[in-house]
Amino acid sequence: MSVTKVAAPPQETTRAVGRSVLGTVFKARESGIALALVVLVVFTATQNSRFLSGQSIRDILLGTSILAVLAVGQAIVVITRNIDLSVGSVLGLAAFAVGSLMRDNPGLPVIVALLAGLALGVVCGLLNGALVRFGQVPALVVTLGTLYAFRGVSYLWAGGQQINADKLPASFLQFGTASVLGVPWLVVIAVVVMVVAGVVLRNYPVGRELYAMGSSPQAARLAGIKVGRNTTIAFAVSGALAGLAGVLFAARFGTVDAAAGTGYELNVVAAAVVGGVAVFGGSGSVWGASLGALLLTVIGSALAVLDINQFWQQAIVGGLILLAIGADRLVAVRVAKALKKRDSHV
Amino acid sequence: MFDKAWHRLASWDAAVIVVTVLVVVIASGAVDNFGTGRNFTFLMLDLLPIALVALPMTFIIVTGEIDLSVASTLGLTSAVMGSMWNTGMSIESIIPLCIVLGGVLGALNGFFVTVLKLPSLAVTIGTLALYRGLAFVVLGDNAVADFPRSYTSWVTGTIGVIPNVLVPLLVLALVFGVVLHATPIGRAVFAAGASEQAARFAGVRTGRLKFWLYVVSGAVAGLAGVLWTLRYSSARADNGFGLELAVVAAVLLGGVSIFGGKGTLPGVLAGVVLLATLQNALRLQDVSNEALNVVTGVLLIVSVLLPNIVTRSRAALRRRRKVTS
Amino acid sequence: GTTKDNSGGGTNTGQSNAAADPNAPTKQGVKMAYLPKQLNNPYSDIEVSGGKAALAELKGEYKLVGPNDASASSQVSYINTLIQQQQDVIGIAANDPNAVCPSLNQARSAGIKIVAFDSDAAKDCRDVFINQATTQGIGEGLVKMASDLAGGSGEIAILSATPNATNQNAWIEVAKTTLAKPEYANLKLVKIAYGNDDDQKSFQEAQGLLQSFPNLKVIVAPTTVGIAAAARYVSSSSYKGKIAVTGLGTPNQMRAYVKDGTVKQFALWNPADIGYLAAYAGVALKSGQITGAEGQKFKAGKLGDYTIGANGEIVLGPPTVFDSNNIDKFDF
Amino acid sequence: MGRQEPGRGPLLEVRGVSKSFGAVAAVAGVSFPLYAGEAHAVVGENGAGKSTIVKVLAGVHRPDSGTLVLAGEPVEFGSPAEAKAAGIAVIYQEPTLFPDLSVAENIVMGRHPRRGLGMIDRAAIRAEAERLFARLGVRIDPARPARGLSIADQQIVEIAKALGADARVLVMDEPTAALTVVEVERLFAVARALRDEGAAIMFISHRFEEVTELCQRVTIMRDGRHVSTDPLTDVTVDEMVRRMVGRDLDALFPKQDVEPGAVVLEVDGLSREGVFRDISFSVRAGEIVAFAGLVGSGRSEVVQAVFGVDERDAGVVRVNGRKLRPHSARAAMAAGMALVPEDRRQQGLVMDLSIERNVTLPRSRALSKFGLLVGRGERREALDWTQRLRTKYGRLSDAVGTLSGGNQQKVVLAKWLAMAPKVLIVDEPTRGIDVGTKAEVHRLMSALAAEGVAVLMVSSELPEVLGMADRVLVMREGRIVAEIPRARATEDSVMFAAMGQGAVA
Ligand SMILES: Nc1ncnc2c1ncn2[C@@H]1O[C@H](COP(=O)(O)OP(=O)(O)OP(=O)(O)O)[C@@H](O)[C@H]1O
Ligand SMILES: Nc1ncnc2c1ncn2[C@@H]1O[C@H](COP(=O)(O)OP(=O)(O)OP(=O)(O)O)[C@@H](O)[C@H]1O
Ligand SMILES: [Mg+2]
Ligand SMILES: [Mg+2]
Repeated sequence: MSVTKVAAPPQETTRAVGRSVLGTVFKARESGIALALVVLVVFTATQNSRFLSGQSIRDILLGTSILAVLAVGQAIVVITRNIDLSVGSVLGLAAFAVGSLMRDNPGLPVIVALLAGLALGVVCGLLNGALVRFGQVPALVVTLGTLYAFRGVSYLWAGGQQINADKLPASFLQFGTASVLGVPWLVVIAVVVMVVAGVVLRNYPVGRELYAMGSSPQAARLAGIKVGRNTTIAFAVSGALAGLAGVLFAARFGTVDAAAGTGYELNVVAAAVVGGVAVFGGSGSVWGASLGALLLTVIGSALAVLDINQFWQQAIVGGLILLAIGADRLVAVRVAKALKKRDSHV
Repeated sequence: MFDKAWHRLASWDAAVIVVTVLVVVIASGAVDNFGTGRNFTFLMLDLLPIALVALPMTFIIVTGEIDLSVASTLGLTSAVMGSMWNTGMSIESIIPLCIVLGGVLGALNGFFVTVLKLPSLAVTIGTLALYRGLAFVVLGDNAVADFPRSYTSWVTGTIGVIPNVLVPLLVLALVFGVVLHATPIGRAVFAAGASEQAARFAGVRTGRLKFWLYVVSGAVAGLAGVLWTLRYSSARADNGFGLELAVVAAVLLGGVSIFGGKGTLPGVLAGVVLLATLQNALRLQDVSNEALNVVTGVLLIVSVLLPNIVTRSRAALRRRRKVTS
Repeated sequence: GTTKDNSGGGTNTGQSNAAADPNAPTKQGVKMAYLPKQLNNPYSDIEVSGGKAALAELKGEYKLVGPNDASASSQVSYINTLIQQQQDVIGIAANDPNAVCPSLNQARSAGIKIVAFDSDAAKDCRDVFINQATTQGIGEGLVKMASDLAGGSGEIAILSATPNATNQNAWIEVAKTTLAKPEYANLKLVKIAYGNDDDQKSFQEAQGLLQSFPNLKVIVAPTTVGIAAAARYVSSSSYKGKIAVTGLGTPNQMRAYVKDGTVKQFALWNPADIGYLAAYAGVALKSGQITGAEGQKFKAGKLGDYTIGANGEIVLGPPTVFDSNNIDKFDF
Repeated sequence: MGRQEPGRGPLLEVRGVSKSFGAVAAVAGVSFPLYAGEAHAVVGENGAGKSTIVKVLAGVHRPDSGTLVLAGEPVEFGSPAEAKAAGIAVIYQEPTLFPDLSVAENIVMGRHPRRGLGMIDRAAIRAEAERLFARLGVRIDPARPARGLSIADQQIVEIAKALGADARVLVMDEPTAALTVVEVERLFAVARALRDEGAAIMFISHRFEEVTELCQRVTIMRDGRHVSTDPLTDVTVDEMVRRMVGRDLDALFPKQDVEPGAVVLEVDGLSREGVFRDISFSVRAGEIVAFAGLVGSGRSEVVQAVFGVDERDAGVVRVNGRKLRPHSARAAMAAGMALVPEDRRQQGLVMDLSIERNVTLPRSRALSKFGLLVGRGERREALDWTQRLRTKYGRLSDAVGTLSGGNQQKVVLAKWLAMAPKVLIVDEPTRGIDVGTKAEVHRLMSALAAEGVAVLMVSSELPEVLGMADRVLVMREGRIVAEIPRARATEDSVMFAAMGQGAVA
């Protein structure tokens, strides 16, 4: 008894010191990306001042907004220790569906387009969720399958059609570029999505449950969390956001065919991973994922502005993903070591 | 009754083999021009790269990991092959160098996965982008086309209706099959996939095993890159784009569990043949590419869903029987 | 060992030497399949629609197949399928002139005639090539339009299709040599960007060009996808009115931008005529009226008579330049 | 079966509950009552079915038959959420924390305090965690993540979690296994307070001092069956042990006397930061040496480092005088060492593989001809060893996961005995296996020692240690604190060393 009693006081002090160190390490993840972003922007701007012109910033933000909406959805799914590879195909399907809806009904208000995209996305997401939940099929397999299937459906539907800008109502196209108070609509929507998702994940029980599920599925079940229901919700949200992104895509680019969004899934997963969302669930944030999306977009723009051979772009993105997950791992190992040392009773 | 359910599960690959044979037989009867020697040649040539890359992929997925970078490795070796050819190197030295290059690219994956212990899905998504990007860096705008006739015609050539390249494929398939199912390495692969910890406690060096699997996967993808380049006599940075999904789909269709520990090589080969045959036959029936996509996706999901449903309904049945008895 | 220098990369020709009989009767029921670079591309849709119309006139059987991605390897699979289906003629717009070659030669040895259109396959593996215009003509035309729009001096950039695109690369080559001439000494080509014939990518590339080159005056996009995307970007950005967009585009796609002033002039041949001409050439080949040798003549319905040029090339004719005055007269 | 308690009915009653897993009847027709304001101990050997009862109460398992009666009403829990809602809080035997979430959040997961707009009240969460820790007298930063907590701290968080739920019924499955005496005292103080406020407490422990200190009533289980339920004042500890085990202890441990031979295994100065330090000992041929100590004292880590599946920071392991390469299980196996690990489901067996493959896995290299594993060599070997150990199974090609726990343990033993080891390390060799098998395993170990094998045994069961070992090494907090020869090894002397000075008072 005496042994433990004597040992107690120093233990307490070390714990108190550990807290502040830990706090900074935990925030470091997202701030690391932010730092990389700032460095990149500053460097590029010194090479070419036009990089920071109003038009350029607008273009980057517009480009980011679509990817960020998708990345937010992906982050939600990945946090629960799942993955959604079908987002690119859902985006394509929704973009075409909404495009043809608007073409055939030029009078429809934009909000209808947004709702239609969301609804279609929810349906696709629910299908994924149901297969994962009731079929007990791993998310990777399900969404790889629906990646093919949804894309196939949009090809079957669209055939060789392309919906061109001149067929779409002007109000819809304007929505793709117009601004409120100087901020483009697309950016407003992306920010709203990000804030809502971020607040729900951080401040609402259901959000915390998603983290818990990803952190330890068995423990989640024992804690009385409705794992099946929450999984379905996560996929439905990811689907809905992919659908929404489809509408934004159609409005922004004005030209839609069945191939819209092909290969997007890898960019989206990359944005989430680079943004510090752990592939095995349980940690990461939608802010991080959005930052990842912004970083990827800025890299694209910066490489163009710096007049770097565009072929390097993909290679650099790949290298960056490896760097990000590698650094993440090193931080995790450090933290684990620090914690272990602090708590060892030996 | 336990063992029956178990056997049903384990023989999913047997079911795929049966289905494949059925599809081939039905297609030969019902689809015009399917059952000809030349079509067989085309079919084999088309499935060659997928089958080749699927061999090591089977090992990797059985150990519970994944390699999504194979198609990009193929593209990068193809691009490097083109640029080396342009510098005037001899094809005899280019080919082995390309295979070694593939191995090195695989080793990088292996390093990240086994030494840094990063999730293989994330790592190989990263190298998927990296290697494809490097392929464009290497070859850029160019397509190198003037490979020696003797080599390109060997790759597209046949012995009777059997394509020449089927010979190395069959040899490799035999080697991979024997290693997986009848050697200590194969035993270790299954053990590592079903329970990494238990495998380590039984003396299996799981890290080393996985590392070398990635090396082999890269090297085979490199070989596939060489054959691809020679078949189309065209070295391009975008060669084999998107092939990784087809390979993973075929492996999963062949009964390999994405969670590791389960699967057979004959099943995987049947999966490859099934997918390729369906595509070939449906295309001859003028079914559009888009419909093929839907078929592939649905097939993939069903292939994993079905055994799940079977085992679960059997378990439910058993429970009911127990309650009534 | 076998190296580039001793491999004799260029290969012997498979050109058929059978004599042509210009008076042979035109065969009916010729089965011709179109294999464009990629399905679901509006430009190739217009092309093949011309082929469909021509085959209806000729009482042939029309068929359209193709991949969703513009890759050579998927085209090869389709060629193989067409061989199996025993088509009479294949009309192909090759994604890679060499990669499709072995398969095309297999098709030819199975008695199938090959008509390359739009984008040529290697000379020794097709019978004829329908060229939309002479490469020289297009390359020079592009430079002339750019020069007009730039007022004779300043920076211009090219937004092309894929880096491997045969046509575009040939035109760009000509454009570069043209620019080297003294009358264009003040025009400076600052960058060649590639939009991969993907709408979105082209859109972003246009965006990148304007950011990187503040003094840019003209974007020249020798591809219908590229010009539409560039025009759309410029028309919705603050660069509208400052930057001119020109190149090759379809009137329907470009009408809005001509009307709103973003685009002053651009050029194109009628894509439907390419497919139309390809069908007539294919049926003439199958009927034995031509074999693809230089100097042979055949009739091409509403387009009149054509003569085969060097290397089996058949040139459609000079492109039309569209501007706000004439654009409403065209609908394709 | 329990004595009628006049005047008041039980708060929660377990009535005739049975639960089987495949062929294993984990719990068969068990009934006992839990009264409000009373702490109720459930004791029994490993695998007696205690945790299974806990999981039935928690809504994790649905009983095959029998019912739960809560405050006079029969209830059925379809999920842990329902049990929780009914006011049952559970501390599971294995900690079930969310490693990525903060400690505070782990405590409130599933019942977050809210503020405006339904948002989580973070300040309240933190305050609650601090309040609970203060009550338990521990200092853990509520904001730190649960990842990296020591087993003891994890257990404390589990306790805080259960206390915070304000439950009517508090079920604790070996909550004290990893705790030091001080923390146990605090826990008991809190538990008593809850009990006096009218909660019903179910307490599981292998330490009888704790049972007598906290509880008023005890239920004894054996092999999944209910043996008795009595007020603690009516039974002595000896009587409890007799009922638990069901037969004479001595007959269970037929240790043959062997004259020890030369030193086979020699461990010198083995250390691993934060886990164990300066471990030195040796084992002779024919000798059985036991590691005793409290759960979490580092015994398993030591033997895993000796075998080379875990890394070590310092120290040397010699077999027959030859040094072993560190962190290489393969080198250890080549030198003739075998390890039967403590966790057979995770470490001992590859559950999805067949019995045959499991048995021959460590020897697949030796069994191959020209590198190939063809013919009947594997099967013959598997058949031979499973039969020698009297393993019950359908076919050798069945997945090992379908076997009962005891038979699984036999497969693990078969797997390692097949390689004819010179040094056999067994970690908790009889955990979770039935009484009959236990005796067989002991007989086997004894016989191997008699053949000249050096046996090193880790066990948390004192009777097993006392019955089998020639020498007992006691570990506490990562160090060897005592070496006790068979002649002087008693329950008291071993526990005294394991708990440290003054602990056994
Ligand atoms: N999920 C399961 N599947 C199969 N068998 C199980 C499962 N859970 C428990 N068992 C078996 O049921 C029996 C009772 O296990 P239980 O965990 O209830 O024992 P216990 O009394 O808690 O033992 P201990 O004192 O070691 O904690 C054991 O034989 C065990 O192997
Ligand atoms: N997952 C873990 N994370 C952190 N520390 C751990 C973990 N597992 C074990 N430890 C620590 O390692 C030490 C030794 O644990 P170990 O399981 O080896 O003990 P043991 O004496 O073998 O007990 P048992 O009877 O449970 O096997 C303990 O101090 C424990 O806190
Ligand atoms: Mg228990
Ligand atoms: Mg232990």
